[in-house]
Amino acid sequence: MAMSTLLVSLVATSVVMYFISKASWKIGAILNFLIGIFLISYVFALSTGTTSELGTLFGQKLQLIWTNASYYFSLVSLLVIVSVMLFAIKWLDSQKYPAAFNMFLLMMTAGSLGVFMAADLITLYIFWEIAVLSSMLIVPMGKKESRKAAVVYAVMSASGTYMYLYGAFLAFQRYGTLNISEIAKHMVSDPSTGIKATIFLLLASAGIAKSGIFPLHTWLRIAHGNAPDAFSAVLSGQLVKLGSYVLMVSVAALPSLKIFSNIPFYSGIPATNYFLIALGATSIIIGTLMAIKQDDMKMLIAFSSVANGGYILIGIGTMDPIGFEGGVLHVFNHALAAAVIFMAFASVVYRTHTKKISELGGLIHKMPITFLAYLFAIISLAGIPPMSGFISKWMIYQALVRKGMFITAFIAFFGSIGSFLYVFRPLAGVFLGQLPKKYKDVKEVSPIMWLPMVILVTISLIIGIWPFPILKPIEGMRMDFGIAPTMKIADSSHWLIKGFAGNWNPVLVFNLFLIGFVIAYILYTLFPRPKKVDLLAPHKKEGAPINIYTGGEFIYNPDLYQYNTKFYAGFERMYEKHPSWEKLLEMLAKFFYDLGEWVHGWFFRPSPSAYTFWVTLTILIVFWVRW
Amino acid sequence: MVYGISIILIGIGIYGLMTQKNLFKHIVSLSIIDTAVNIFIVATGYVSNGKAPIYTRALPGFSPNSFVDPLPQALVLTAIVIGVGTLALGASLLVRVKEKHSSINVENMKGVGE
Amino acid sequence: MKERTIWEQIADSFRSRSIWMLHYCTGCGAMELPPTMTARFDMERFGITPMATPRQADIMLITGYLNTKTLRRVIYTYEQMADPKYVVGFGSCTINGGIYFDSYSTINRLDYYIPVDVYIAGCMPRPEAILEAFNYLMEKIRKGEADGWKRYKENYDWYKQNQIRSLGEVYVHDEFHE
Amino acid sequence: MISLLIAIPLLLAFISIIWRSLSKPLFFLASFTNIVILITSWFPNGVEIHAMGNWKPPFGINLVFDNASFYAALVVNAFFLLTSLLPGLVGNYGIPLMLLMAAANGFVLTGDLFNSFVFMEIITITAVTIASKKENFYNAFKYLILGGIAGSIYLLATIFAYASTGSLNMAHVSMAGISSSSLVAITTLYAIGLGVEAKLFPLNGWVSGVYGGNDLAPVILGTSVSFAALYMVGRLFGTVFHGNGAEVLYTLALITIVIGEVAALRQRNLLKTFAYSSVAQAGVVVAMLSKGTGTAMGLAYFHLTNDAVAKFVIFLVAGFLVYNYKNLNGVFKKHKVLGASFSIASFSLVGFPLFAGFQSKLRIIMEAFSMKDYLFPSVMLLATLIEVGYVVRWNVKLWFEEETQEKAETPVIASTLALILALVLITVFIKPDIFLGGAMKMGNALADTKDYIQGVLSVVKGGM
Amino acid sequence: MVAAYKALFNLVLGFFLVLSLEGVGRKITARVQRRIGPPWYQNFIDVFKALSKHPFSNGWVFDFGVLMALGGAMATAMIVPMGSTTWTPFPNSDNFFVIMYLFAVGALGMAMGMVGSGNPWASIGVSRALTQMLGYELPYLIVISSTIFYYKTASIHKLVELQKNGWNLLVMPLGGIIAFISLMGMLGKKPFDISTAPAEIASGPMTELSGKYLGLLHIMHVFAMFVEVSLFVDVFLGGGNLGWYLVKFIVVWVLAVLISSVLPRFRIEQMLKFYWGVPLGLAFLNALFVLLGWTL
Repeated sequence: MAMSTLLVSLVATSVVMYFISKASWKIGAILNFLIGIFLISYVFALSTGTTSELGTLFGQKLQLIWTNASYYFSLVSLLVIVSVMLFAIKWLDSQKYPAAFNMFLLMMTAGSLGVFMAADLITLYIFWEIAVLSSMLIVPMGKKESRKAAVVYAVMSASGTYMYLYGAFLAFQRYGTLNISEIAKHMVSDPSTGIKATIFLLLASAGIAKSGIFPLHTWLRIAHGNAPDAFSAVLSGQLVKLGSYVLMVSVAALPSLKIFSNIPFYSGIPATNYFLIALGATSIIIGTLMAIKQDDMKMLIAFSSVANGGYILIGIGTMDPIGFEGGVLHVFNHALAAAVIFMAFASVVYRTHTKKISELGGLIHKMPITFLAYLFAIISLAGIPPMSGFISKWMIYQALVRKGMFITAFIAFFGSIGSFLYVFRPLAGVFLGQLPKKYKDVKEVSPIMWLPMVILVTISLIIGIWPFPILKPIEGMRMDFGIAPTMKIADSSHWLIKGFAGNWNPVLVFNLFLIGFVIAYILYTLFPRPKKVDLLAPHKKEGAPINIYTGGEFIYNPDLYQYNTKFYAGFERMYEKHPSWEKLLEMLAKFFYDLGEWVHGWFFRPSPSAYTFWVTLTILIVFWVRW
Repeated sequence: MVYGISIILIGIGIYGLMTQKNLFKHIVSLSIIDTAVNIFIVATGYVSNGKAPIYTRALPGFSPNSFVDPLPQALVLTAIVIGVGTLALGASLLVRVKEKHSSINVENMKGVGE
Repeated sequence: MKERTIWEQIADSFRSRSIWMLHYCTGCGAMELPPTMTARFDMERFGITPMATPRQADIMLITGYLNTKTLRRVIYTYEQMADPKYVVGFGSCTINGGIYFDSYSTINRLDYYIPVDVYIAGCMPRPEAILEAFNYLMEKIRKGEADGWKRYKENYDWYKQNQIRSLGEVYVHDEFHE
Repeated sequence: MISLLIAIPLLLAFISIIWRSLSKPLFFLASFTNIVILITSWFPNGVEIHAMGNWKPPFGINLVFDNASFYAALVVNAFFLLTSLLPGLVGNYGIPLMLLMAAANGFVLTGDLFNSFVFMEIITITAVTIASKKENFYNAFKYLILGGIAGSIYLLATIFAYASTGSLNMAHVSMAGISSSSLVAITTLYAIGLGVEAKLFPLNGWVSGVYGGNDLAPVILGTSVSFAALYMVGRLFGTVFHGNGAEVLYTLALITIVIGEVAALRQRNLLKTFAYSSVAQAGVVVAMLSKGTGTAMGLAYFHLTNDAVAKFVIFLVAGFLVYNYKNLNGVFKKHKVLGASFSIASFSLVGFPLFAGFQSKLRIIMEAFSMKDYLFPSVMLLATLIEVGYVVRWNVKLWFEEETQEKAETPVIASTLALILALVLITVFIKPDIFLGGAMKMGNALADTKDYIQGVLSVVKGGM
Repeated sequence: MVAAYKALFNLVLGFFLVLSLEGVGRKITARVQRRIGPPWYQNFIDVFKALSKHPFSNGWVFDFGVLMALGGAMATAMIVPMGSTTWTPFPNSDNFFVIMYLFAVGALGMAMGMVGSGNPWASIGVSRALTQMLGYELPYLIVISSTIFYYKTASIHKLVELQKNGWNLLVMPLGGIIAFISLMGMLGKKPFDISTAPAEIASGPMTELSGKYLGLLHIMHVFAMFVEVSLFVDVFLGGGNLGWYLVKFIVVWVLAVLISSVLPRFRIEQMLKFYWGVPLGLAFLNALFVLLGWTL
């Protein structure tokens, strides 16, 4: 099947899916999942370089092309989406609009795939909007706050999109083509730096808005935090990656190093790229600091997405071979980790109906599989071996240190250590600690819901130990973009990943960890067997105190003995009076409202006299100006 | 001179529209503007020492150049008719406005929000 | 007394050289501990160190008199300690109730309720006496004679009976009634 | 034949004064006949003149039937036909609607400046009558005052044109050289005079009151009459005055776009929100018209067609909702078809892909860029951004908020109609030529002054 | 196979070295405080005694956390080079960042297991420990980054080799001092023992640990300290044979103990402010010097 046929029929199928789901949403969800599986196999079967044509739009051919980048990004997206589709088969029974959810999810899939396949800017834009539109219609299916979230999401996304559109047409007007590779060629030979930089930044701004980079990051908190729970996984794991893709297109597919070679800023990185890197770094700081203080677990991970978007941008922005690969690989890592985390949260919310960390606790006793999935996901998110998250962070650090970008490196380190803090907060507050009394009858979610999490986590683990399959398309992508085409970073024959400064062997490291674990286990079994302390004693028997250290006090209500409010109080206190960018943007929105009020007050007064006045005034002004 | 009068009349009409609180006076002002425009139109057709634009052998010294322009008068007729129609509609609307909002003074009208 | 295995003997000798204590300081006896710990007498040279929680501790110091309210906590804490565990009773209060022996709520004999391995007489015992007691305890542990924790297990019902007799049942279980 | 477009509605209107109960079917008959007439003379591809009373141009009143007026008449009558299919909406207003249809057709077809003034005044009067539905008298009155002033200014401009050229025939005026100072006066006055009907800032104060006041006015005024008025803008400034005065239009249009969107953002009333949105769209169209080239004008009318279709659906649905529910939260859960059509139409308005608005908006931006105009696209995109805000807000509110009320009866015809038009919008996205072909012909016809002059002044055909 | 023996040697040496040094440290502290102090082998006794007790387990995550902590720490200890290429078990994987992050596995395991005990004191302790990490790691990583930038390698054994002509401490003394201050935080020595503060939060993460859990975690702590000090020695104090390495190790250790024995404890935000003040600034200054080539 040609790519164009696929995309068009996907969009059409999604509408059909609505009616199928209307009859029975379960069948719809299963069909969705099967379509997802088919898409994955389709993606595997396509060979790079395949082109396809979608049609003609105002004289421009809408072209699709299958590249390494398309393969990689589509695969990552589909992994996330298909998992969520599987997850949704059960999860949807807690939702109000399952039919619409199925429809828009499938339409969004089509849109995302189209974005990755697009060979020209306008095709990209069309599918981009399809993805945004359909996702925007899923967001308000959540709780009350999600309505506002949808609006914020739409506006923020649109602000980036329209800047992109402006940039695309500016490029078209100047170079007479919309094809990305053609534009790249023209831009390299274009002498005007100002125009090039404008086009570059305008194109990138869509990515900035979508992947939640600093000035346009605020929608993530509200949208990811309030969207239907399982869809947050798609939002954070997949849709945000559309932004990363556009950033990659504007930074790498248009070879920024060559285009802006006349404005080097620092260590061979052009000022334009450095500007993006600075934005990415700011996002890391904001994302990390804000994530640390969130009490709403979904918002917490939403802010972490802001921070991780920053990593991706920094990695890609350096245009260093290792940094670029790291940035691109981070897309995969963050996608999987965020998807699993959000699905785990969705499971928690599914059972407990709250997403406040301070109202939860001790769910490990009830939902151990969800807990384990979450645990491995955060290990990946925090960038700790043996999960795959470490590899990309390692690569990004290599690039930063190699380029001597110490301040950026500092921020990256800050974000990385900060990520330990914020991922630990839900771990401690939701899954560990004391189980509140009202959740004593909570059960583990059904296998349909935990299976996708387990699968994704396993993939992440396997890639963390044997990253070469995923590094292959990334290296291909790097070759396509001509970033150090001779350099080889992944050396699968020696099981090595080669950095500029030292290599490492993920298999060995995993084995060492395994050996360490085995030794520890042997030691563990050598010594006396422990006596079990039943942490659930107060739940099981009325009047049984909890049997842990309480300073000699008898505590019967475990809710009281749970530390999850203001987890990092000592640290949070240090920046509680921080300035808020979100408030600033809200002020901007308010400004437009007030402007409307003002306009209304001045020009649309409810009296004919005022109209007459304005008519007269206009006549006079126009005559005065024209004479 | 006549142009001046019509322009002054237009000004008066606009002044009336801008300053009057009573909606009926708005209609009056509008009709003043109408009239002013009509005067203006008629005035454009004026040719000094012109003759009635009628072909006839009875008059001596007949020359098309000395005709006044007949067309503006025809236009004015139409314009007047339309103006009257407008006024009638406005007046009838005002009756209903008075019924609904209990006044035709802009400041005293009830239920006129946004 | 059962014969100890070689491993138990080794373990006991380690236990005797590394005593981590939890002090349950209800009375004036705690006053005497700081000089015992600091430069003048330096308890640490015997491997004796204070610990923060019952889970980590080996010995429990009951430094002063107990009443019905505090005894419940002592028992609760004692049961949270890991075996092998030892109890040291400080001063006459733990032995016979001390000067408050005739109060309605004073516990007169501690070892009705939990097994005490070493009593230190005096009101209050001086640091020298404390060190002497610790030495004695170490000796006992090394020989495997400090078996209070075993006795507590073996005679659990008896201890429980005593405890309930003195303390009574608690009827309302919540944080405000204990 | 073409004169019948004006004559039939007029005739049927007078007939229905006698048989009032017949007004609805007669209205349908009138609009249907008009459409049939138009279809039989599909795209003349030239200029046909229908001289009234057989006065040959430049004398007398004549109707000009070329690609531009055909397309405009087609759109105008199509919306009348659609409206006539909704008897509930038409109510007692069959007669004014027929008169309005006659006037709008005349306005579109006439080749005479003064005649166009007459038709415009009739449009104003009938539109005011329609606007006064649902006791919306005060707003109708305001509209009347503003329309009256606009009419006077329009008349003044016409007289100036006559005074400086000695002719009222558009082709003749266009051909005759006018001194530049007169031209400034004429074009300025025309810009202001048309500005009221074309909803240009600051002459659009009436829009929210009239569109927001009842369910019929926005449906017909926001589509047909807007189109007619904006057609005249293109005719006058594109054909007759050769783009003179375009900068006034351009400036006013840009301000209109921003002001309209900002005012719409602030609105809490569904009808008024989209009233202001239609103000902004008119701004976009006028800005494009002021470019003066055939392509630009064609795209403007393409956009206007899309906008009109979308607005028809939106106002239809909105009118139904506003007058049947006190609280609009989540009403679409009860009216899924209406909701879907509304959403599609509003997304088309924004210019999301999959819908018609995308085609026109992107083309307009592209055309503006190719003319090296960087300001208009940015203003337009900013406006679209604001538009996204309120369109999404309304959609979310209407679809997803918690609903509370009893369900009102679903209007079957309206739903069907709305759905069909929504599907048309999707079809136009896939095959833009449905609207684009005609619009481009129209734009080219408007831009081609020479052809127009030649056609009018040499060819005479028909007559009553 | 040789690598495996070397790794094993790393573990054995690390265990005995650090455990005895801990005892020595206690002795030194006691002497500073004019006490006699325990014997140098006291910590061996403590560890084995703890292992011999009959512990309590607070659920499987508690056990799992402890094992993960110990496993992670041992894995890291197996990679760390000891002062020369000869004593580098895995020359291809001794990348600094790998060690740093592998190390975090242990920390995460500990944190998870301890919070899994269900005790809020443990949670507070972990929260403090993580916050503290944010403090000391940043200056440290900046200094290490500038070192890597200067020597163009992140491989520890190569760094050691490159220091043949002069210790890195002498090349960038500022960096060395900052790294040492950070090392104090890493070791959890006073004034940076905020996370375990026994008098405030009942020894923090270790609140619920009993018997062998305490012992295993102590061993984990031993390996952690071994890694931390080794890294400092390797990166700043140059190479040499094993003997020299041990001498340097002991010197660094004793210095840290001496400093910590005379200082009181910081509060958590004081500690953050401290690290983000002068040390971080100086670390950046050091980085600037390296960039400008102003090294000794």
